[in-house]
Amino acid sequence: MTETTYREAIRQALIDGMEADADVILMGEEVGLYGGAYGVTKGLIDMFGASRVIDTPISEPAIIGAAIGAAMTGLRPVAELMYVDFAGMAMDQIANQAAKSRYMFGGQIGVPMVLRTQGGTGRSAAAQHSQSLEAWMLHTPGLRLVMPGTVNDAYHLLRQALRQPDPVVVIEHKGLYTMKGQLDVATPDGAWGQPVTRRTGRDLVILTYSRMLHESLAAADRLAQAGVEAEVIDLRCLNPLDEAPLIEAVRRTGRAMVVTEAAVTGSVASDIAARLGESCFDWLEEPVLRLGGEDIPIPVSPALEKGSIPSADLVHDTALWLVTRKAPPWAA
Amino acid sequence: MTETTYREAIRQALIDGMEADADVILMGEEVGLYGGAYGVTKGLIDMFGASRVIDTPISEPAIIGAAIGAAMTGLRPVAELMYVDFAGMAMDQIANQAAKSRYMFGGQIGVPMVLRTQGGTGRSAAAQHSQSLEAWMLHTPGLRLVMPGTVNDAYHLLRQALRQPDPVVVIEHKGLYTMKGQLDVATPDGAWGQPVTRRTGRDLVILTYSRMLHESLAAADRLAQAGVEAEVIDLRCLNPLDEAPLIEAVRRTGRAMVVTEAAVTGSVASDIAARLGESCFDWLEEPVLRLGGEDIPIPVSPALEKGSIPSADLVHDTALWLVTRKAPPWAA
Amino acid sequence: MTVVSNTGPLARYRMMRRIRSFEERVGELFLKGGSAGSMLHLSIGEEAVVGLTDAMRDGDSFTTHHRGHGVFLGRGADPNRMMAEIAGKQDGYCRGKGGSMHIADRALGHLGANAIVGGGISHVIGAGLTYRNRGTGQISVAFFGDGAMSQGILYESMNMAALWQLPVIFCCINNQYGMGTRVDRSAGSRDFPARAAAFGLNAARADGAEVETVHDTARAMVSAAREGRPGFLEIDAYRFFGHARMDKSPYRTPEEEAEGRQRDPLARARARLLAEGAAEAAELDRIDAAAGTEMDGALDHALAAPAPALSTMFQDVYAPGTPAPRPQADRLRAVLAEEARA
Amino acid sequence: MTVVSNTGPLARYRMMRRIRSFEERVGELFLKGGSAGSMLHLSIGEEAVVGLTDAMRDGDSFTTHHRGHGVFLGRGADPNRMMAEIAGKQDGYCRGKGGSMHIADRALGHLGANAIVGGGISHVIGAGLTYRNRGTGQISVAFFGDGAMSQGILYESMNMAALWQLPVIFCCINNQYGMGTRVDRSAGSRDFPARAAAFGLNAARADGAEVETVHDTARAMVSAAREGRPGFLEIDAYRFFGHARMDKSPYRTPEEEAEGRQRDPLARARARLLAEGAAEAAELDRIDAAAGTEMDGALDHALAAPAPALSTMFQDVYAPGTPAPRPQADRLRAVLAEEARA
Ligand SMILES: Cc1ncc(C[n+]2csc(CCOP(=O)(O)OP(=O)(O)O)c2C)c(N)n1
Ligand SMILES: Cc1ncc(C[n+]2csc(CCOP(=O)(O)OP(=O)(O)O)c2C)c(N)n1
Ligand SMILES: [Mg+2]
Ligand SMILES: [Mg+2]
Repeated sequence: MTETTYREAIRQALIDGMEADADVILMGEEVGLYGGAYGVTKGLIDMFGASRVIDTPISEPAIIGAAIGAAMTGLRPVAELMYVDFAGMAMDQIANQAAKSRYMFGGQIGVPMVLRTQGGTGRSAAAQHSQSLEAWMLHTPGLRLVMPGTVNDAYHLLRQALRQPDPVVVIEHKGLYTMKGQLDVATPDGAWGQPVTRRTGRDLVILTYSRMLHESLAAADRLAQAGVEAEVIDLRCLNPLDEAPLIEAVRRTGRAMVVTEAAVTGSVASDIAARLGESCFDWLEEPVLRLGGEDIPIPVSPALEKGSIPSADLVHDTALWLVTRKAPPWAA
Repeated sequence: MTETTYREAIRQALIDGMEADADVILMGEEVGLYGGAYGVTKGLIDMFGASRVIDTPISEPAIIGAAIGAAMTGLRPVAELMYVDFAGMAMDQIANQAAKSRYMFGGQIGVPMVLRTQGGTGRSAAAQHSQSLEAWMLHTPGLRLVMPGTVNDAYHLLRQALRQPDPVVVIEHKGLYTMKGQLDVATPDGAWGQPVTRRTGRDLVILTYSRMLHESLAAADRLAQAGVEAEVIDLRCLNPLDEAPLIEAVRRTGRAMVVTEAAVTGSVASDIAARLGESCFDWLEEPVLRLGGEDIPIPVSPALEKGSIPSADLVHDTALWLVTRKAPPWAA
Repeated sequence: MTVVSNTGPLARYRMMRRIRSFEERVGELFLKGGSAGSMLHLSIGEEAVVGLTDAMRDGDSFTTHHRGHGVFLGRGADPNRMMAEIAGKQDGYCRGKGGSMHIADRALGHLGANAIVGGGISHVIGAGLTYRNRGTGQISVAFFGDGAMSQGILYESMNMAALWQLPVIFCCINNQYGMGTRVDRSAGSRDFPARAAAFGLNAARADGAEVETVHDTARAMVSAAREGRPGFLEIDAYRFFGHARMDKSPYRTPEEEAEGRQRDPLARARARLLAEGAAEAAELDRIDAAAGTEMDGALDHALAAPAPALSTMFQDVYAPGTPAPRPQADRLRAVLAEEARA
Repeated sequence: MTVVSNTGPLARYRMMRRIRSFEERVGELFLKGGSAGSMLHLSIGEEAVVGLTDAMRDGDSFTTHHRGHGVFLGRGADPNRMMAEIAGKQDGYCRGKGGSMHIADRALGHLGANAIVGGGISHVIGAGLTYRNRGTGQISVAFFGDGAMSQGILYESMNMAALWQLPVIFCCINNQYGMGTRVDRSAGSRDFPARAAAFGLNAARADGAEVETVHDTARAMVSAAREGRPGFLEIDAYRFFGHARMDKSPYRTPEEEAEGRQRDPLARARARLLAEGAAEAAELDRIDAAAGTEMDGALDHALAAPAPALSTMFQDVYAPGTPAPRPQADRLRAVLAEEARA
């Protein structure tokens, strides 16, 4: 158990993964000499050489496509998409090629690759560098999708992804790289495919993931001061996802909120809310509420950017409202 | 009022739109000489010339990008993406450029273009030519999205799209092109942004769109024989979408099902179900149920393909179950 | 598994004949209503690609476009399993999930046909990285049409190949058309090898009417690729029939078609073998007849083969032993049954 | 609105100086904590692009990459509104929504800077179609970096331009780096004009240290483009500083940087003007000082300008008068309030 950062945890997972398996290679823009746009791969090219840490031209579709071909022929590539926002150029390779090859080819050819990328707001990076596009990935059968929200998960979900036989999209959060936390390389927070309860509570369940986990936990602390005990569940593995723990918790408390940073319409929050609406209907005291980003592109102005996504305050106020029927001032 | 096909209605809308506005141009693969992969644009190059009906190279990203530039400088392009499955190559131009330009540029530069495409199953076209990807578009603020399910809508939604100041994605259904129906060029089925009730009923509401409208209507007919009256609402305009009529209907009947052809996880059906779960909670007798495609790539075998998406039978059985609690044989 | 390679002119003739016979049977399969869908793209007229497939080696890999039956046969495909797949049957190469446009065979190095124009091109870059990193001496070849010359990913891939000196070849089978668009209506400049050369590739064009010419060029290019000098080969051919089974090619003249069909690699090879005394007419006739019989068998096999069971649709989305997609019926049952209990 | 164009060497010098002064102030803005984020890409060292912007005309349009301040100023931008936008302020060009990487001005023909490498290139194809169809005689120019030479959409766009003979120009500002990657580590072949020529474009390279050389080449290319002969111009320059404000360029040597900075288009232009007797030192000093004063003003303006009101975030997602996004607070209110009533 050591204290480290989310960034360092990912870097350590890459190092350990590459040491454990000589077939693991990294490829992407600036992963080598530059050390990654957010410094995650710093020094790895010196440790593993340029044939395993491959700086690529700025060619997102071909980077993913090359990773697919490498995976098909025996390597275990970790392709990096510098920003998830660039997925738009590469969704054909992600969704039509990586995700579907095993199926289309009747199980003959798997694509055991990891696509590392990062998303989210918080750096005034504007509309094309701040998105949360996990919903596109969740809607693509054949992909796996994980989004670490803690330092320990940043390490373990990546290590686990590196052992999966199918393509795994790992979406990190640019706002978490400098976050500190405990890393226990021997013990994952949970098994692959399992949500993790980060805080227990009897009054409502907040289901969330990635950076919103921390806004939700902060909100839960404040809620506790008001006598409301929120359970906070970190979805972390969006696919595969064992729904049973979610269903149990929501049935137990009768109240649930799903919190995401993505534009709320068509989001992962909508999907989780729909599932819970189906499976917990008779147990619900209140509607399953979605809290997400506004349905707008992300503006560059720091104030507008911040105002467009959920904060601990918003989570707190809404949860309090849901549980106590006390409307917050902004609801007037 | 004339009887015609869905294909002809779209073709007529293009002709009328091009005659009404000299700035309207068509561009895409095979829209000219070939007349469109599904024959929709047959003869238009002869009527309007090669400078208004532009056959392009097979360059999806640049086709959309060119349409964006044309729209920014005063034309009103209708760009065709031959299959919505190819969106993966062009999502950057669709989601990062067309959808966000007005916003990023502070309202200065709009992108009044139409993106015509088609999706769906039914032709054994396999995993890369049969998808329903509207969820990606719905999750993209800045886009408009319509999916005509009737002949009259095929005409009018396209004409209306051609008058919108913002990018509109029109997703047709490959299985509907030969469908016959009534076209009234003077009277749309509904206003832009409005859902249309295709059948009224007191027992439950089936919310759907595109080809699933017809499976749902067929199911409703059979349900009526069993004494169950289903209301069928055609969502048609997924964005903008006036939710008030949906909410009214679901509150009135207390039961609702959302039917889509897309892989159900992360689908538009999830989003609609989540919204109804929020806004109709106290009125619901039963959970809002989602019926969609299986969470798999589309297989080429006709039997498997058919079995992977909802049929009138499945809609019927599930609705009957929801209303009467009579489980169908396959639920045993 | 051993693949036929470097077999000589007569064997190449035989392979080309087998391809043509196979494609003719695919047409029959469609007419009999036995194909899975109508997206069947025949490679008749493009058989000289055998000049390249025959220059490859056991262990080399490749990807193809949607018109890839000929390439795959050239690399040793089993016509029975191919035809069964095209019919969407359980014992097809892909268990009836892929069909004509998504056929593959890991054992033969076929990393997959692709229904996305240009979709499989970049995969050979990855294969090339594997071979380079492991020093195996294998190469990987991307086969695609002239239409893919308009796809950006081709240029991204060629640049990577040249930059990293990968053992790969890009093979453009130029049949002069992308659907209804003749190449002069899609290409700003028609000198495709010049484009590849500008990225640093070893680039050439070969006459697709002459399989031996293709083979000579291909052999040299394959050797260079094995040493890390990636190549680009354009095979100049003609698409004898429509784009897919429904297309009657109204966008081109009968005269053009007649002229194009003069450039028939099979007829030319036959004439050459006879002229050079390398074979006698009777022998070639026997080869032709045997190919016909073989492919009749493939057709019969495909028609008789069983369809996949409905439950197989959930297999192979993910690897065995990992969580599979939950069938919708299970979900509905859980919701409605549990709900009833509450 | 009238834009400065074809102004002569002295005016080009002045413009280059204004660009440099502007960029220096952008750096100060960042250090003062006044910029919206740290994604600020300075075009210092690339000022000779003025050789092309100055060859364009009123009404011509263009798109730029993320390092586009200089290009925009070259086409007549108002430094106050630019700097305010970079600061994320309400009276910036884009009301504080776009920032440095998404600046635009319809009136000046700036169709938009882009934070996606290669993202804006294809837009000039559409502009070219508009001008061609209307016969307006306008041209449209895409400005981008050497990094975009690896983006497939560039080749798709160049092919369309050549095929349709559009009045467009592709301008690659080669500053030798894409982030930390020197061009020899990203390009299989470094002869970029050869790539463009292979698609049928009128292609050239110009020395980015010499604005007048750039201008001469650009003038001819612009004239040709106006007649429907599209062009590709590489401006060979050097990125004086890091990629963005945080980058200290540890991946290159101080020696290389010192050498690169010798290729300073401003210093060269100054020396040339003096040597040719076209200007006196005092005059140039006055120009320099005036530019500094002007850009100090822009900096002050940006710092003092008001931030946008929170509610403006919902504006301009869609056109005025059409349904706007529903604020989340409205939805929550409707759900929780109505729910309470039921
Ligand atoms: C990305 C993409 N765009 C368009 C299509 C539709 N399409 C299928 S084949 C084809 C023509 C391809 O021409 P070419 O590459 O020359 O191959 P050929 O059919 O001539 O063998 C087109 C446009 C597609 N399948 N994928
Ligand atoms: C599609 C895409 N890929 C990657 C990036 C990240 N990125 C931003 S600038 C840059 C380097 C661009 O280099 P170049 O085109 O030469 O422009 P320069 O910064 O040198 O002006 C990269 C990789 C991006 N913004 N967009
Ligand atoms: Mg072709
Ligand atoms: Mg550069």
